[in-house]
Formats: sequence, C-alpha cells, structure tokens
Amino acid sequence: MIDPKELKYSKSHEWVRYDGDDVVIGISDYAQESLGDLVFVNLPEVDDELTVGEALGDVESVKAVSDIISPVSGKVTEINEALLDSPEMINEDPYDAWFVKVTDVQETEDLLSADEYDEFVKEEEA
Amino acid sequence: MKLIFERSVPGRGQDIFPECDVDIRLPETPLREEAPKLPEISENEMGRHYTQLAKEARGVNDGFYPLGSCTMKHNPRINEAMASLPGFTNVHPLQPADTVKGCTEAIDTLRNILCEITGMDDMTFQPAAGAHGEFTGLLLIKAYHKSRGDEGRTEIIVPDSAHGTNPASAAMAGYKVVEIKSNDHGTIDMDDLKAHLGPQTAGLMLTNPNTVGLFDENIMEITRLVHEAGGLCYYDGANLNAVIGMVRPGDIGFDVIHLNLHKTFSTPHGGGGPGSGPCGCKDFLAKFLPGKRVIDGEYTQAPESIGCVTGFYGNFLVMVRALTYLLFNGSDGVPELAKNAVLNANYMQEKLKDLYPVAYDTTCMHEFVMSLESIHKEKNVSALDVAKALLDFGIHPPTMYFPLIVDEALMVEPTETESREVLDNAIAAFRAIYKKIIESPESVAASPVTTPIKRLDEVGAARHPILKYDFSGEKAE
Amino acid sequence: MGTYIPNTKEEQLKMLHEIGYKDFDDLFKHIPEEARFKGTLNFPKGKSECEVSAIVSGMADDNKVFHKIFRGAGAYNHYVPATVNAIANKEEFLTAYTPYQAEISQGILQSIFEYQTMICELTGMDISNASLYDGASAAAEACAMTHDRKHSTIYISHTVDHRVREVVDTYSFGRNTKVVVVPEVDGETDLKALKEMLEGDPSAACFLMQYPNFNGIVEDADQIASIVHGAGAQLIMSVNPIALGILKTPGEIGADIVCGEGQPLGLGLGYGGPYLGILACTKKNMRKIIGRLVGETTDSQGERGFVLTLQAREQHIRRDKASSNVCSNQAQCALKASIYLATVGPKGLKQAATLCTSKAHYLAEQLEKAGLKLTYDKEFFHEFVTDCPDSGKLLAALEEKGILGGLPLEDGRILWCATELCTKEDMDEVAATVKEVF
Amino acid sequence: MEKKTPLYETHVKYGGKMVPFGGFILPVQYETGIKKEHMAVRTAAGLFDVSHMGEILVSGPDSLKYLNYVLTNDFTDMEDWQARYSPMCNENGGTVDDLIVYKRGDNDYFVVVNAANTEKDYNWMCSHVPEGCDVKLVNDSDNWCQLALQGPKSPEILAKIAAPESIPEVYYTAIFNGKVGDIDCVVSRTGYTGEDGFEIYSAAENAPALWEMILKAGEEFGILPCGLGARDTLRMEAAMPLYGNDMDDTVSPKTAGLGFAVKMDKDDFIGKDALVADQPLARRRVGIKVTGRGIVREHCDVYRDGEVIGHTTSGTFLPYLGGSYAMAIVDSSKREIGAPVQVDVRGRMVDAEQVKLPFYKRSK
Repeated sequence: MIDPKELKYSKSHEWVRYDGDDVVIGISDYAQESLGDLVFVNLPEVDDELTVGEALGDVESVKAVSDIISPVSGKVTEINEALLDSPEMINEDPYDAWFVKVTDVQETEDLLSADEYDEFVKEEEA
Repeated sequence: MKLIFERSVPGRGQDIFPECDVDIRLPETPLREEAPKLPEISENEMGRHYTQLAKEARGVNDGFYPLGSCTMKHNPRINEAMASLPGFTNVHPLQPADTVKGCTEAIDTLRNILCEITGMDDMTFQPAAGAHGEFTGLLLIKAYHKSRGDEGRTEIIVPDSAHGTNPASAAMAGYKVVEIKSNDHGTIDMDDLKAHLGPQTAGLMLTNPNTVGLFDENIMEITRLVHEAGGLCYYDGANLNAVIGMVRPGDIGFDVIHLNLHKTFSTPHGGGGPGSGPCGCKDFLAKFLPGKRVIDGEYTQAPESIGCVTGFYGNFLVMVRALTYLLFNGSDGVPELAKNAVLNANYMQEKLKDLYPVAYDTTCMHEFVMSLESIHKEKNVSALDVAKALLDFGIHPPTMYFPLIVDEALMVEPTETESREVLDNAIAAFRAIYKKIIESPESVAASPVTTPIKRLDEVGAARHPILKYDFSGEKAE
Repeated sequence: MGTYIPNTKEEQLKMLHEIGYKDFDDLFKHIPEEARFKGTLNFPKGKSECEVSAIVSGMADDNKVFHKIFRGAGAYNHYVPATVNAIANKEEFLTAYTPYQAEISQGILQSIFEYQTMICELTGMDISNASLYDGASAAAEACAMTHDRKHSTIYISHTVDHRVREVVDTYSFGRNTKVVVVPEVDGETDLKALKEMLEGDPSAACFLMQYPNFNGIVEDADQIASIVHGAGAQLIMSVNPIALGILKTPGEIGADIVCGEGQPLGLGLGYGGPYLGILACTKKNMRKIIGRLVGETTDSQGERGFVLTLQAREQHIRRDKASSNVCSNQAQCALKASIYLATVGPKGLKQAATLCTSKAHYLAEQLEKAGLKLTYDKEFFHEFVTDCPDSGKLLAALEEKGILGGLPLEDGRILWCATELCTKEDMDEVAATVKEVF
Repeated sequence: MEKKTPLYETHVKYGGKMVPFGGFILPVQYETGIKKEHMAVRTAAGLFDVSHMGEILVSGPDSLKYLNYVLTNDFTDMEDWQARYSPMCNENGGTVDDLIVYKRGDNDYFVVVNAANTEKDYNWMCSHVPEGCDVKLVNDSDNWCQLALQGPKSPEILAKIAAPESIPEVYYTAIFNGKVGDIDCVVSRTGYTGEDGFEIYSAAENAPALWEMILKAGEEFGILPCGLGARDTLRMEAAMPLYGNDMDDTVSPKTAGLGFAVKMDKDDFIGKDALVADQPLARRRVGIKVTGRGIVREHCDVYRDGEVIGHTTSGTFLPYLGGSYAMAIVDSSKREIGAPVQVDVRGRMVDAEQVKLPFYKRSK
C-alpha cells in the first residue's frame, strides 16, 4: 500500500491529517504491518489533553502492546469508538481507521511528507 | 470434545448430602430466582469427562518438559502422600495454637532449612506464588525506607532481561521502574547500572543466574554499589535451582528474596497453581514481615508488619510437600540438585550449539537460550515453529520469545531429574527438526500434526472473546 | 541421602568429560570464588523415604483433629466428595505447567473454561477469571480493578472479614491508594454513613461488602447497590459460594465485581491453604479483570479449542504497565471447585446451602435456650454471633469433648458456624455443654 | 492381652492413668502428674508398683559357676543378703538384659529381670546351661509383687512400719525374712531412681495391703504414688540405662557405660571374646545437654561439625535439673565432654553439648 500524499507522518509511524485547525491521528500501514493482527486498542477519553511525544493510547496484538505516540499537543474532541469493537479495521485499512480527532493544537513535532516517510521506513528496514 | 455442560442431562446427578435432621429454615432475604446451570451428570459420566480432559493435558509425568525458567522437575509421590495426611488436611486455620503443634513445627522446620539454604535470617510463607513473593519483598523494602523517613527513594532498578513479573511487581508496590541494559555477555551493564543509581534508588531486583541462564560474575560489585547508593538488593529466586547449595543469596549481598517452592522444591505446578512464594529477608527487615505465626504458643505478628498478603498462613499443604522434599534430599543432597541441573543444561547446549546458535556461547547454568534469528531470516522458520515441531516428538516445547533481549529465543531447562537417555533423545529430536528446516521448511511451519488439536486462532479469541459456555444454544426442556 | 537424580555418579562424571569438564568444580569455576558457599549447610542430612514419612506423619499426628467443628470465619468445614481429590490428583493435571502451549493443554484449558462458566452461573456475572490465590487477595485485586485517573478511593465495610480488610490495606500500601472503612451498626454496614461518605467523595472508586458478612448476616445488598451506584462508584461483593446456592445472586443485585473465597467448594481446611480466589465481573469490566482468562476459539481446521486470551493485560507483555503481576491461578484448586460443583450439581448445591442455614438456625435456637443471647437479631446464613459470659471457659469445655466451638471475638462474643456436617446430636451436645458450664 | 499386676484396682482407685507397658497395664502417672511425682522422689519419697519385674530362682550345686558363666559380673565374693547388678550378654557382646542377683545362701540365688524380658531371659538362661552343669532354674514371677519405696525420706517412712532388723543398712544388701507391718517381705536397699530407697518383694496377694500401709506411713513426709513416667525421668536423671533404649542385643554393656559390671579378668563367660575384641571401644555412651530449643527424644541423629557421630538412646525433659537432656551412643573418637553437638529433631538442628553422666548424683 502506498502512503497517501496528503498525510503527514511521524518517525514513530503515526499519520496526521489536517482538517482545518483540527488534526486526525492514526497509525501507518508500515506500523500495522509490523505489529501484526491487532486485537484491541486503548484510546484516550474525549477532552483529554494530549502532549506531543507522549502516549495517547496503545494497540495490542496477541503477544505485544505498543504505545501510540501523539505527534501533537492538544485536546481530544472525538475518538473512533468503532475501533474498540473491531480493531481489525486498522489492519484492513490503516488510513481509514483513525484513532482520535484533536483540536486547539498547541505544538506539533516536525512531521515527514509521504516521500520522506517512505525513505525513512526503507532506512529503518535496512 | 464435549464440554461438561454438553454432557449434562436434566434430572441426573449424584447423591452426596443427607436429609436434613432439623427443621428447614432459610434466611428471610431475597433468594435467587433460578438455580445455577451446573452440570447434572452421573459419577461415571463425570469421571470419563475428566479422564478425557486429563488425556489432553500434559504433565511432567507425560514426558520431557524442558520449559525454560519453570524448573519442571519430577514431583515426588511422597510429597503428595504427606500433604494428604488427615492430620494436616483436617486442621482449621483458626484452631487454638496448642492444637496445631504439628503444623507450626512443620512451618518452623521448613523456615529453618530455607533460611539456611538462602543465607536469610527470617521468612514468611504467606505469599501464594512467586510474583506474590516479589510483591511482598518490595513492600518490605518500601516499609524499610519509610521507617527511616527516606521517602525520596521511588525507583526500582530492573535489568531488561528480567521476568515481566519484576517490573509489574515493582509497579504494584508503587515504584517507578528503571530498566537497565544488559551487556553483550547477557549480564548487567555496569556503567548503565552506575548511571541509574542514586538517592532515588529504592532497590535493585535481580535474578542470578539471570534469565538467559548466566551467572553474573560482577555480582559482589553490583550489590555493593546498590548498597552504597542506599538501596536494597532483591533476589528473584526463580533460578535458585542453578546454584542451590553452591551460592547463598544472603552471602552475596542480597537483603530480600523470594523462592518458588513449585520450581526449586519439587511441589507440583498443578496446571498453574497452587504454588508457594515464601519471602525471606535479613534481620533488619524481619520486623516488617507480613502474617501471623505461632511463637511460644501464641499467634503473633511482626511489630511493624506490612500486614497480610493472604488470609491465613500461605499455602500450607504446598509447604508440607517442600518440607518432605528437603528432609529427603537433606543438606548433603541439596548441592547435588544444582550440580546436575547445570550439568544437564550444559550437556544439551554443547550437543546442539553447532546447529542451533546459542545466544551466549559460554558455560551456562541450569538453562540456556538458543537464538533462531538466522534460521528465521534464511528459512522463515520461527522459534514458534520449532517449538510446535517438538510436540510431534512428544517433547514439551521450551520457553519461546523469552527473554525479550534475544530474538527468536528458545530457552531450554532440562532440570536434574532427567536421565541421560532423555537428554539424548531430545537432542536427536532437535537435530531431526533442523534437518527438516533445511529440506522442507514449510513442513516445519505446518506442525504440529500429531496433537489432538492444531494451531489455534489466538487473534480471533482476543478480538471477540468467548469466556464462558453459551447455554442459549441449548433447546429449552 | 535420598535423591531423585537418575544419573549415577559415574554417568555424571562421564557426561562432564564428554563436554570438556574435569569435574563439577570445573563446571562451576566461572562463579567467582568470593560468591561460592564453602561451609556445609546446617540442617540434617538426607533420609530414606521411610524415615521422612515417619517424621512428617509424626508432625501430622501432633495436631489435634476435631471431628465436630462449629468454627468458620473464612474457612468452612464442608464435606469433600470422594470424586474431588480422586480426579483432581490425576497426574496429568497435577504435574502440568500453566497452559501456554494450547495444543497440548486443551484438558487444562477446557477445565478452566468450564470453571469460568460455573462461577458465572453461581454469581450471575458475565465474566470470571481462571481464579486467584485466595478470597482475601482476590478482594484486593477486585478493588484495584476499579481504579482509574478519576476514581482512586476504596470504601470497605467494617462487616467484611478483618483478614480480607488487612490484605486490601496491604495491597493499597503498595499501590498508594486510600482505603476508607465504613462503620457497622448492629452487625451490619451503616447505610446512612455509607451514603454520606460516598456522595461526599467524587473520587470514590468502589465499595466492598461481604455477603453474607463476617457476622453471618445477609445484608440488604439491593439497597447498598443503589446507594453505591447512585454515588457513581462500583459495587464489589465478597461472597460465600455455598450461600449462592440459595441467596439472590450478585448479578441479580447489580454488583459490578464479585470476589470470594472458594475454599468451601471441596478444598478442605488444610490449615489455611491452598484455597481459591474467586474473581468475576460484568462485561464492562472485561478488559480490567486481573489474572488469567481462557477463551474459546477454533483451530486451523475449524475445531473448537481453548486458549489463554486477553494476555496483553498481563505482566509478561505489559511489564510495569500491567494492572497486576499475577501470572498464574490456583488451577488445581479451581479444578477441584469445578469437580465439586459438577458432582453436587444444582440440586446438591441448593441442598448443601439449605442444610447449612437450617442447622445454623437450629443451633442458634438451642444455644439461646441454653442461655446464650444472640448478639444481633438479623437474618443470617450459616454463621451468627452470641454473647457469652466466659467464652474461654465454654470453648475449653467443648474442646475437652473433642468439639471445636465458635470463634471467640472481642468482649466475650462468639462467632458460631454450622455446616451440613454438623448433626443434630452434635448441636444438642454443644447446647448441653453450655448448660453444664454456666 | 496385657497382664494386670496385683495392684491394678489400687492404681485405678488412686486415679492412675493406665497404659500398656512391657506386657502389663501400669499407671504412667497419677493425677498429680509426672513432674510432682518426680520431685517428690528427689525431695521426699515416692512409691512405685514394679510387680511387672520378673523373678527367677537359681539353685543347685553349680549355681555360682553357672551365674559367673551366663552373666558378666563376678559373684564369687558375694556374701549372703547381698545384691549385685549385672548385665547378661550374648555371644556377640550384645546385651540380652540387665538384672539384679540376690544371694539368699549358698546355691540359692534370686534373680530379678526386666518385665518385658522375663520370658526371653528365662529361655535364654535355660538354653545356656553348660554341659554337665547341675543347676535348677524356676520362673517364679507370677507369685511375687514388688513395690519400690524411693527417696530421701524412705528410711524414716519404713522405720515407722518395720522393725530395725527388717531394714537393710547397707546399699545393695537385702533382708530376706523381713516383715513390713506383719507381712513377710524381702526388703532390699536398691532402686532405679538414683535416690536412697527400698525395693520390697512379697507374695502377690499382699500387694494392696503393703501399698496402703506404706502410703499411709509416708503421708506426713509427702509421699506420692508414682507412675512409669516419673520412673523414666528419674532413672534418666541418674543416667541409669533402660533396656531396649540405651542398650539391646546389639549394644554391649561397656558401650552402654556398664563396664563396672563386666569383669573381664574372670575366666570365660558368654560374650567375653567379643568384648575383648571391642577394645578400645568403638562407640561409647555420653550425656547430651540441650542448649538450644526443643526436647530431644530417642533415635535422633547426633551431629558434630556437620557429620553424624551417633544417635540418642533416651531423651526427655528432666524436672529436677529443669532442662532437656538425652543419653547418646557416639563414636568414641568424637566423644568429648564439653564439645558442642547438634541433634536432628525431626529435621531441625537443635544445639546441645556433650556432658558427663550421670546428670544427677544424690548427695550422700
């Protein structure tokens, strides 16, 4: 799967979509691929304050748990409840399976473009 | 195979209880609407059901069980005989102290022996399992620092090779867990340790030999540094079988320890319990020990006790088994356990390492770790595949994917109660599997083929958990 | 010295040589000299099985075994059907490890799945774990399940067994959480105080009650449930599984979490252990429940099978972020409980509960006639409290007759217990003794 | 089925706790308890029923020659009315029993043996009469009762109910035609308690009367009826070996510390060769004083420096000394008075030290 050009990516493999002043966050195809079949996600609660570089939640595979690092600081306005019941959505279409929507974004880590991210992933695999 | 509920037929059952010899009287409170859907089944049917289940379970008595870090040694029959004596099984925990002299003697005798073996001064038997003992030991450390007003010590140092229970127990005890790196010998990176020691250090949790089966040769230095920093040293007894009678944790700088009676001291694992995780300590911590014990005919509790971690005195009948085992082996037999556990592990390591690269090519203790990383890369056969393939040889798989610091790890612990022939057969099996890996990797990935059930869908189980039987499927009677 | 090491000294030496070691010293030489233990261990040398058997049996003989027991308080003298130990001690069950290897552990896994189902049936909960250490530690873990960022204070009734309260306190000392005891009036939880305390504290995480409580009284759980939920906290009920043979279930009452001591389900007294920690909860707590869980699934050919599931909650994956360090259950005890419940069945369990409570009421009447006043005029199950002019004297007199009387409480009161094993004759004898003594 | 002594009803009447012992039913203690009974004997007096002891009559022209052959002690220089203690050995030097020989006159000996061994001893003695040795052996046990009046006050008590000429002056002598009250008795100044005292033999039917008479006479001195329990703690304190514990068929009298009653210089007797061969003694008896916690019983391993050096043969709590003591048989090379040892009490190492025997010696 090619990574959508309109998205920005973090080095910890989250993707970010700008939606006006708000941002939507999910995890990249490379991330879901390397995590394997996901069986559960822990999401923050609406109104939680996120801090850039800190975990906003985690995803569980059968034998591993990985934190989802927030690329931004801000306030959670919405969470994708659907993921709680069917985490497999993340494996099926990672760019459709968003995790959280965040508003009044304070700071953002410097994110990569799709091409830069592809490069970055290639380096990591090498 | 059927669930017991699927064998149940309404109206059937077994006659256990007598008629009531007094007037029937129920409390005048709300009662349950409908009876629980428990099985209604004859003794014969039930017996066969469980015999069937037993056939689909696997114990040490079924064959070689080299499960790393679990010490699956033989469980002596005499232990069971002693633990089922009516003089023990029919004693109420709240009987007057002078009517339980035998129980208290058994406990005191076991305490004496275990303190002698570990070099500790006192011990509580309240913890019901190893992890429970860890939690207890950390509370002793916490109580100690608190009693000295030294509340700034908020960190417990744990090596990255540690059992998951170590950090989990530390967190349960309210500590921040600081993970330190292992060096390329698989033991503690001294610089990283020094870097993390300080006035915030409450203690260090260490398994020695560690989880890759290596004895940390810097141990004296390590415990000295921790003490200098004002911290205490916790010994995870999970691997005591490797050094029992040869090294005493109390002599090499450890202040607190837990043991696993169900590993080192031959009490059965019972499919996951009951175990027993006694927690031993040096004199200066004894006043914090939990639980009550009989001293001079009186039930007493340590003056500054942390409280209790179980309701009574711990898993007493498990303690009886361990005591029996220790009286049998005796002070002369105990060191032989370590010697032969270590011999058997090195014997297997030596005879396999040409095909299966060991993570650390040196003399191991009671267990060793192979890394199938290269095999995985080249043949796409994983540690899991090899483990499952062993099932087809009637061998219980080694521990997989642990320790986490080794990729594609298989951890093998033969124990001292296995004979040379058993080891030789296992070695032959490993080598045969390697041959298959070279010739037809995919066939290995397809194993096991001889087990009653094939590889199970763990993902489905976790995504949409079914955790109890669904009676709705049954047609209403 | 006795040993279970099969290889002879000669074989051992031969193996050492084969892999390039002179002797055992050579094998251990990498252990630093200063770390080696050099003395001789100061306890007796090994003995033959005969001798060991004699010694340990001698200890057992030094205990006084009572055949007429009227003491409970957390450990109950129930009949253990012959099937329980005969089956649970099968060596495949006894000598197996935790069922990590699903393919060769279906027997253990299925037995746990059946246990989970039976506990759900008993308690009316949606989910039961594979069991914990004992009732007290199960209560402590149950409380821990209710913590979150917003709720951190544990409320616990004074009518809960003080042993259970002490373990909850000790766990809380570790987790740095606050425990508040709700007072008791007239043998029951002070509901007025409960209401005020909970409603005054938005951080209230849960309220732990015992059912029946330590005094044997069956408290008004429905009312407690509405108070607790009204205050936005969760209700944890610590139950006696035999009592659930007749009493309204925690499920029907609306409890969020159920814990309890499983010892009455065929485990015997055993001087306090091993026992069995029951832990069950509603669906909404599924991912918070502590301890092992077995789930149903299918294998590659569509066959039904069972696996340990939701393991990502657990220590071996989450390490310091795990909700608990528990990494085993009391599998063999859980198996005994399942066998017990399968043996007695729904009718038998109800019968056992009915016998217990009927006999307890008879005993209470006889003791009253003999002159002991019931301390509380409340509905009880199979335990109750009486006043007593001189409990020490009475209990000593009973002990003379080989009877273990009730548990002496402070200010001379006694907590009595009757089970299906107490006969009318025994109870009349107790009453007669009371008359003799006072 | 255990036999009853002529005093069975009396014991029951006095509240004796009856137990089987050596083929008889005897009181292990009375209501006062072992400790009080023990102290009574040390400070005043106590009365024991020892009717279970066996009595064997030896007569005939070769009696002396026979006794010197079958027993280890030397009876040649014995005066009439003397008593003499002696072990009886088997060919391997092991001990068949220990017993007391009374000389009633030339070729007329009265031998008192341990209850449980009466049959065994009698058969042994009969089967070991040498060729052409003219001696007659009669097991007369059932016709006798035996009471033991023991303790410092015994002489005064006996003086109240017996004429001086019925009371032997010298220790280990006896008076055969004595009278206590108006009952014909053999009065012997012997005992098994380490105290001064008397053992009184009479016809079985006299037992109850004798018993009552002595207790009544002793009342003002604080006499107590005593059971087997006190008898055992008393003989332990005095380090008197108990047959079956401290010695048996496999333990020689010398090992058991009875060398004084083994006369190696007399010509051949049963077991002599074996006893000669066992010089110096490989094993010897020693006292054990418990310095740690706990009571040591018989059959416990004794450790010195981590090695087993022997085992205890008797052990209990000794009321008069107020401590836990034991007797042990240990390797002579490891036997060292004052040296620390450890005793394996059911898996627990109890600290102790080697001490001289006897633990208690009465002040003469």
